[in-house]
Amino acid sequence: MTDKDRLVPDEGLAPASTAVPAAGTLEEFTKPPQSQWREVWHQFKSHKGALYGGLLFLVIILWVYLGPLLWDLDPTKIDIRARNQGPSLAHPFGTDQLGRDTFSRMMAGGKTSVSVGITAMLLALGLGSLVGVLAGFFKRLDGLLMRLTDLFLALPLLPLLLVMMLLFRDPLNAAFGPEQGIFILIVVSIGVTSWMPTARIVRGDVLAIKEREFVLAARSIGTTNTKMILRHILPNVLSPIMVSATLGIATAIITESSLSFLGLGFPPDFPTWGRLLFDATDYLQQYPERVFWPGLAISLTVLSVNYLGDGLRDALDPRIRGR
Amino acid sequence: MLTFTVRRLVLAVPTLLFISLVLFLLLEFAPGDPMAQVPLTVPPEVKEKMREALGLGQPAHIRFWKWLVQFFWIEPQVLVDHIFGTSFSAGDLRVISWQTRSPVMDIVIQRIPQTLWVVGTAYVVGVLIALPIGIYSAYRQYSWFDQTGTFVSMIGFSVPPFFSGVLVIVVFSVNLGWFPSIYDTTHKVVDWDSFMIQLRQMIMPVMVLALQITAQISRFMRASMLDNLNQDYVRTARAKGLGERAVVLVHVLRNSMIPVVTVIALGVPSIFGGAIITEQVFKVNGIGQLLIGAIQANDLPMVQTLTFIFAVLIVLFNLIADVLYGLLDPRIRYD
Amino acid sequence: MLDNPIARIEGLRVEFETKDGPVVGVEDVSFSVNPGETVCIVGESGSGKSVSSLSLMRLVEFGGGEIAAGRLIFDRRDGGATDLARADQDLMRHIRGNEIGMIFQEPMTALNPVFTVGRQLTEGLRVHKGMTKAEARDRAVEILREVRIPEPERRMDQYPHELSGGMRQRVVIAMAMACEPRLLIADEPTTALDVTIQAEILALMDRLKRETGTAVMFITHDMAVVAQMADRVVVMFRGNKVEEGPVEQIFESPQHDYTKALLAAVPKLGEMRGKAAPEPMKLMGVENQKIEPIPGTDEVLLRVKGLTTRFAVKGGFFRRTVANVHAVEDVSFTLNKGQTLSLVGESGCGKSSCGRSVLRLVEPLSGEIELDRKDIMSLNDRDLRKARLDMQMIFQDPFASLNPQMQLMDQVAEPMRNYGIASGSEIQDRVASLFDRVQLPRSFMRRFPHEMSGGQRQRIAIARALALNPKLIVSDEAVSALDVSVQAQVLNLMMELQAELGLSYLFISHDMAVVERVSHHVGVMYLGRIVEMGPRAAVFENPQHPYTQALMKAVPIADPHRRKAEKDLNFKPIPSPIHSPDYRPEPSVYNEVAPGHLVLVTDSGY
Amino acid sequence: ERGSDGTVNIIYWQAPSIMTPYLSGGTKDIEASSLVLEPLGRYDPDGNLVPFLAEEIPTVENGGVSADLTSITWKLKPGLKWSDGSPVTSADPVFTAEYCMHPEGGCAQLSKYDGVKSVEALDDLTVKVTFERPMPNPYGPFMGAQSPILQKAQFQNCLGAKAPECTEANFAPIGTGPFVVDEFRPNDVITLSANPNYRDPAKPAFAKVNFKGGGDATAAGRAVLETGEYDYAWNLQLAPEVIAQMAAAGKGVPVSAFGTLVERIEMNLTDPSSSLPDDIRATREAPHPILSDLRVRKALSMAIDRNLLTEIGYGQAGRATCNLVPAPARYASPNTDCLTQDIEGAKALLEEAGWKVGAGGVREKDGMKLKLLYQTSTNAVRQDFQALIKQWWSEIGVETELRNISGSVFFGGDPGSPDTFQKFYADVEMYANNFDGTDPQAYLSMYRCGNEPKPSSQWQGENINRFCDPEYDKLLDELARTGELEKRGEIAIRLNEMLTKDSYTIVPLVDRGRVSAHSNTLGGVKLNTWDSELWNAADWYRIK
Ligand SMILES: Nc1ncnc2c1ncn2[C@@H]1O[C@H](COP(=O)(O)OP(=O)(O)OP(=O)(O)O)[C@@H](O)[C@H]1O
Ligand SMILES: Nc1ncnc2c1ncn2[C@@H]1O[C@H](COP(=O)(O)OP(=O)(O)OP(=O)(O)O)[C@@H](O)[C@H]1O
Ligand SMILES: [Mg+2]
Ligand SMILES: [Mg+2]
Repeated sequence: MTDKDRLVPDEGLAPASTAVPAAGTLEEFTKPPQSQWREVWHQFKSHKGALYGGLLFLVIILWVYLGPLLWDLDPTKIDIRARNQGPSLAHPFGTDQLGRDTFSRMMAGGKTSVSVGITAMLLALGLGSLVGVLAGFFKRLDGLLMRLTDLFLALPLLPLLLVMMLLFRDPLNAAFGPEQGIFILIVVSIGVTSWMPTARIVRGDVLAIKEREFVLAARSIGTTNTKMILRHILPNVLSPIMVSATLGIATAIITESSLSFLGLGFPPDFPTWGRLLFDATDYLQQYPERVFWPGLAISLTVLSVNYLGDGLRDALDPRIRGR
Repeated sequence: MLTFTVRRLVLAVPTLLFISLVLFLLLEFAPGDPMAQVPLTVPPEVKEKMREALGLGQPAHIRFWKWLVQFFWIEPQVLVDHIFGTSFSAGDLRVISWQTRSPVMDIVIQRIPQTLWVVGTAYVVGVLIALPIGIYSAYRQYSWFDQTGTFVSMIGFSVPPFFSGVLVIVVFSVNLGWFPSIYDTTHKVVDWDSFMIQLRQMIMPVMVLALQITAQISRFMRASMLDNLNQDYVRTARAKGLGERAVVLVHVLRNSMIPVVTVIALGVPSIFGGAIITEQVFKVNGIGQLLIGAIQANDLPMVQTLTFIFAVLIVLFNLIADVLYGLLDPRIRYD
Repeated sequence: MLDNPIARIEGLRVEFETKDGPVVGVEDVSFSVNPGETVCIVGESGSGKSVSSLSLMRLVEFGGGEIAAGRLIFDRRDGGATDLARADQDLMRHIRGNEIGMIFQEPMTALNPVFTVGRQLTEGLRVHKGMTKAEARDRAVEILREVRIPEPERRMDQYPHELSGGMRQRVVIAMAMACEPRLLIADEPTTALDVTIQAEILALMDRLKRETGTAVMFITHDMAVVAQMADRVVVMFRGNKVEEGPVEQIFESPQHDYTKALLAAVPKLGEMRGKAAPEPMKLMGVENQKIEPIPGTDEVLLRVKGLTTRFAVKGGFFRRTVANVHAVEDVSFTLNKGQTLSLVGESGCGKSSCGRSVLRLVEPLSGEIELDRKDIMSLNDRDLRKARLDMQMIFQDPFASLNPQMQLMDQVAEPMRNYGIASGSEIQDRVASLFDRVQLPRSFMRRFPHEMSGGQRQRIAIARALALNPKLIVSDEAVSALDVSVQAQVLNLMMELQAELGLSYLFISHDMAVVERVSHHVGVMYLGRIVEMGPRAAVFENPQHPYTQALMKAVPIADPHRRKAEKDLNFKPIPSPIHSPDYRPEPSVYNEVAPGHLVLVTDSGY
Repeated sequence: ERGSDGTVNIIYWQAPSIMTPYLSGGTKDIEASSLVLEPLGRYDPDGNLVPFLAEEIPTVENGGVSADLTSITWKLKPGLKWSDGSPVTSADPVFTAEYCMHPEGGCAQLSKYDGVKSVEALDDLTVKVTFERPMPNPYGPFMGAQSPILQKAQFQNCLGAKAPECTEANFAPIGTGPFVVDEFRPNDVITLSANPNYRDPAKPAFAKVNFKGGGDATAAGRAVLETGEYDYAWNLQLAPEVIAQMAAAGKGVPVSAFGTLVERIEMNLTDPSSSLPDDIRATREAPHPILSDLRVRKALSMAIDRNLLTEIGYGQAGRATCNLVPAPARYASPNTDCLTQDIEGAKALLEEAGWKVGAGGVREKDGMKLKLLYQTSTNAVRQDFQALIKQWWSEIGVETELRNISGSVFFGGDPGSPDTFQKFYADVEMYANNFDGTDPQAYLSMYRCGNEPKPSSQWQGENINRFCDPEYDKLLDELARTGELEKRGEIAIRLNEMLTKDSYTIVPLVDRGRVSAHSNTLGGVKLNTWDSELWNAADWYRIK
């Protein structure tokens, strides 16, 4: 931001005496208008929280996806002689009660937890926002969709999941193979059972935004309902959605772990952060470090996503942008 | 809006009936068997006899109808009898739990006090802490307060109660010995001392639950406040010479409440059933524990009744939220 | 004392941080305001008038601005001059509202949408004057009455969105004046007010000034108002003060080129006398400008019959309907292709509602609307959307009608994208040329609405409506926030398009001179009804209805020597359009005094 | 002295939901009600029969059991009183039998009355039970915690379909035991106080019992061993090191005892493949393509190191075993062949069976991979076992897919669910089972041909492996006819070996003991796995 970048106010406007578009505008025009997204990105980059959050998130992703390439101990490999060991060079995070290497289990678990967390959150968010926007925007759908939301809120989670497992486990396994099939099943079950709060929140906000005058104005220029939602409504309800997203990831990771107790989750020898944390809780007093790692990993992931979300929110808010 | 409320209340009846049907079908369809907890030493023929005695032999639609009659017709009569000492319900079969063979509603009523004591308090405490945190974090965005708040609430939210609960028990009960690790549901508060005992046994579960609630609500509060802090009317309010407190707490807050009201209203029904894990960890044995126990034991009448009560609360509180929207933001129109 | 200025701005410079680096909102401005004096600030739209006044209130900081240099010396009530630029916010809190009152430019967004008018009005009183609830309420009702809001008790319990543009503006005025500040900053306080009420508001301010010695800093584009009100005039241009002097001197011997251009562009009532059709304005410095009358055609484009629109007034805890606002009551008119019908009338009489009803942006209760022989009332949503390709609206409050989250370029391009009339780079080009047409620099294309001045936003709204080349444009106070020079250009642009493309306008305005300039026909509305309608010449030169006559009399003249005295104006209480739900109004019956010149016979309440 | 020791706090991490064993088969309910209700005789910690309400245990020798084994005659102790003060008479046992045998009652302990023809009161204190056929083990009715005596006066209106309506009685039955219910909060807390009419005026030492239910085993253990809030915790199924750590706090001690509970792997002898039609899948019509071969089953068993499993999963509370019936000594086979792991031997056996190592170290035969689905219920120890066994099996070239299913589904008999242990839509599964009392006849009879779960029986049945051997059935019949204990022992051992050592249909892993814990100040605890753990609560006292 040097001095020469400074703009003089309103150089485009000439008094009536020179009432043609002033020359200044032409020169201005040589600077091509950037796309809004480029600009959001630009803003995002300069947001400290978002930057650290993004970096941390990247590190986590790299660690869980690329880490196993460098640290190729099999997470399910049992070494009974090395049970319950503390951190050492051979096992940086120690081992568990069967002598499995916690470090590689953390990475393997992270892969599952992060991908389940993010996909399930996206699914829940997508569903929730869709239902919320439709219900808030179309009066006709409101009653129906909100009653549907009530219904889903009322359904007890466990039996619902059991039924889903009953209905879909085998077909999905057949169609996508056991691992992929279970992944889909888990993501869908978490998504399908956690979109309701988002829907209600979004709907509430949409109801209020809908009555703003710019929506009326947009209507008068022939904006179709779809475009209205995408351009005018959604960007203005983004911040609760962002919050739901960050909270959603945490919920999804934890929910995944409780699914495994129903037999709906991944096979028992498949580590995930949630399960590692749960299993380690019994050993809290003996081996506190064992709860520490998965707990830390989940918290860091959620925290990083939160900062990412904050950054994105700020980047998308034109009133904050540019400051 | 009165007509809106009335219409919604009227509409709630078929909605709830439909929900009860869906619940019933879901439970019917879910795998599981009330005999799951009977030891394997009991032979299958005996189990079959026990199932029949529970009425499982009858076709599903008859059982559903029976439940409807029992819940909507007989139980209210029992209530009336209870209050006025009449005897309308004498001889009628109430909704009976399969586990305990006793009327479901009696158990539910028995559980309400401890649920309210612990989960209700936690919710109120959580909300009361969350709102100021959210507001101040937004007002001083990216200050150290905000950063700490974000950090703590995110950690708080991402640590599941099955862990945080055990952690506080290990720290405060086992190591420090300050609080009991097991909640005494029979404890009665009669005087100051017994109140202190109650307080001591409540503190840990309330802490664990409130952490989650606070984390969630404060995040929504903060985001929503941020959306409104830069609006023009805030400038107007300042131009009037209002103190920052009034500007933020009156003008911005009211405009920011809609998403928060939703979250709070959504949370209220969960007071009665959402704190399953925490209740279990601290042995509070409230309604959440009742539900999870019933699900595990496949006690269908109990599960059906409890989930239906939740459904009623959900529908009710969503209606309240909707009415509140209208009151908070006069531009929202319902009719 | 009197020679001690109450506020002195010295070398003010304000910068805004934007993504393209700092933007200078005000470059270097110095002037002062003395007690009991009215200083009018005129100038180009976007020249930094609002920013200067916000700086004096130290409110620019909350909008992303920064006072980069300069001093703002304010003479406190208890003596002692303070440099506000360095005052802390605690002190400012005490000064704001109490010693300096401010009327904001855009009244819709300036009011908190979720609180009643009464609540917002009484707040300041209770803080600064320590009044009880009841006292504050009484006082608030009193001020509302002073700013001529009909039925103030009832309005106290209404929400801002339920008021007309002018009423909101008057609420904001009332709010600023409530505590009888020593310095009143009025940022275009009368843009949305019809001339009668404008006159009354001006009179009110004048009285305040005289009686309490309040100094007024008056920002306006309306040179007639300047002539009426000002003691001294400050002319601003591109972030600088270019000229300052007593009002007579500015009007009689302007020094700076810009001032001269400005004065030349002022439309004057009566200029069109004798001309049959409207014609573009002569612009200073434009050579071989074609000035040709625009006759229009006789072909009917829009026919409106018996249009009635009502709003429910809600009350009680459950907000039940307790009464109806009869905003538009049995209105009928026709508008020919290539012609302009202007609606004038008192603030709150239903002009905007009428315009919105025509587009069915608010659902009329009953009536017929026919556009190009298409029955608009019977269209379903999809067809209605198609029909809107032919009719567009420029909203009265530009800020509220722009999406705060969208870049201006996208907002202007949106209608074209919606109807798929252009794509890709073509859109880009068309948006750019629209920006040129409304005199906005192309560099503004990537800005957001809140980064613009009031007039700039209004031009965006105009560009957006023009984007589709519609057949009918409902322009609701489209040029009220523009300085006269830009206004002249925009008006010329509109007329040019009319001549070229045969556009028709439903032109809603309170500026009688502008109306006279642009219209073929004029309708005068009062309390929801058209009380008089006819060819422009007939209505302007031979007003029949008493309300029309009062309106004409109240038009201010841009000449400081011909100020209207307060006693010239006859203040008549304004009847209320709010009636209980079972009220049945009579139909409108007209008397044709001359061919096409109709005068309402039914009792209109005036 | 009665009531002198204040309150004893007991915690069961599963909360009792009812106070009569007849309406619920759940262990928690049976044990809770044993504080109040008593049978005529109980088993002691060594599995011996001891009289409680009866004068003595009737046997053939003392003439209480008829020589042809078709009837048993019990004599009540004289002067017994119910907790409400009314006398106990022979009408009460007679009524109890009527109550449980009522066809609409859904009595959970009906099998205890299996074969009973009539129960009659010979006089005020004598009850005679007549059987339809000779019963080598006539101690079904009125013996053990499962079959206590109800008070006729209280329950006489609760017969059959009316049973559930008697909430009052079901929650607070009048009994002869050391305590009476003050308040019963289903699935939560029971408060009891000393029975004023208990037959021994000096007992019980405790005036009150606070019986808390709910939570999990860890919490229960912690409450007794670490914080000392509770005096007695039931069934601490926890990893050995966790228990050890808790015990180190010094507030209490874990106690353990062994019974007949055996954790085992069951081999599916039928084909669970989902490609088969529903009425064939996992029925005897479709033999298992891999596990039908004895050598494979044996190899799988040989690859397992039971001692290690025991050490990791149960520590002191487990013993590696090769037997389905690990106790009582008379019925337990001395077989210990399986206790040493033999990976090489297992490999050789698979080679011999034609399974050759293929791609990725997984054995193949005729294009089929040696791949097994191994399911069990959700439980931390079981999942560790799964992981270990999977590893061993992979060492011998067997690929294993693991699955865990929540207990309420796995052990529930819902024919609609694919995941019940009866349906056995997997190749191998693991769970634990035991038998009541000391006689394994009924237990061994489960593996009778035709007793397997199948579509026609709504997938109910106890022969989970679908084992079918005419020889076995013949021996079973012989067992049912034999009254002589020596002989019975021989036959039972033979039967046990046919299922385990000979055929490897059932692969026993661990004989699971019961671990409970009591505080250092609670005296008189004698852990009993043959009856209710609280069987001698009357003798408990506070160590001062
Ligand atoms: N928040 C902002 N960010 C960037 N630029 C701004 C911001 N607010 C105002 N500006 C710019 O500062 C300049 C002065 O604006 P200001 O609002 O003072 O104009 P004005 O004289 O009041 O014009 P008008 O008569 O149209 O209201 C304009 O060029 C405007 O674009
Ligand atoms: N949404 C609404 N709810 C209730 N009343 C409304 C609403 N919109 C407008 N009104 C009322 O309708 C009447 C006419 O309003 P309208 O906006 O049409 O006035 P107008 O002629 O445009 O005035 P102005 O010149 O001040 O803008 C006013 O009394 C106003 O209070
Ligand atoms: Mg301005
Ligand atoms: Mg208007």
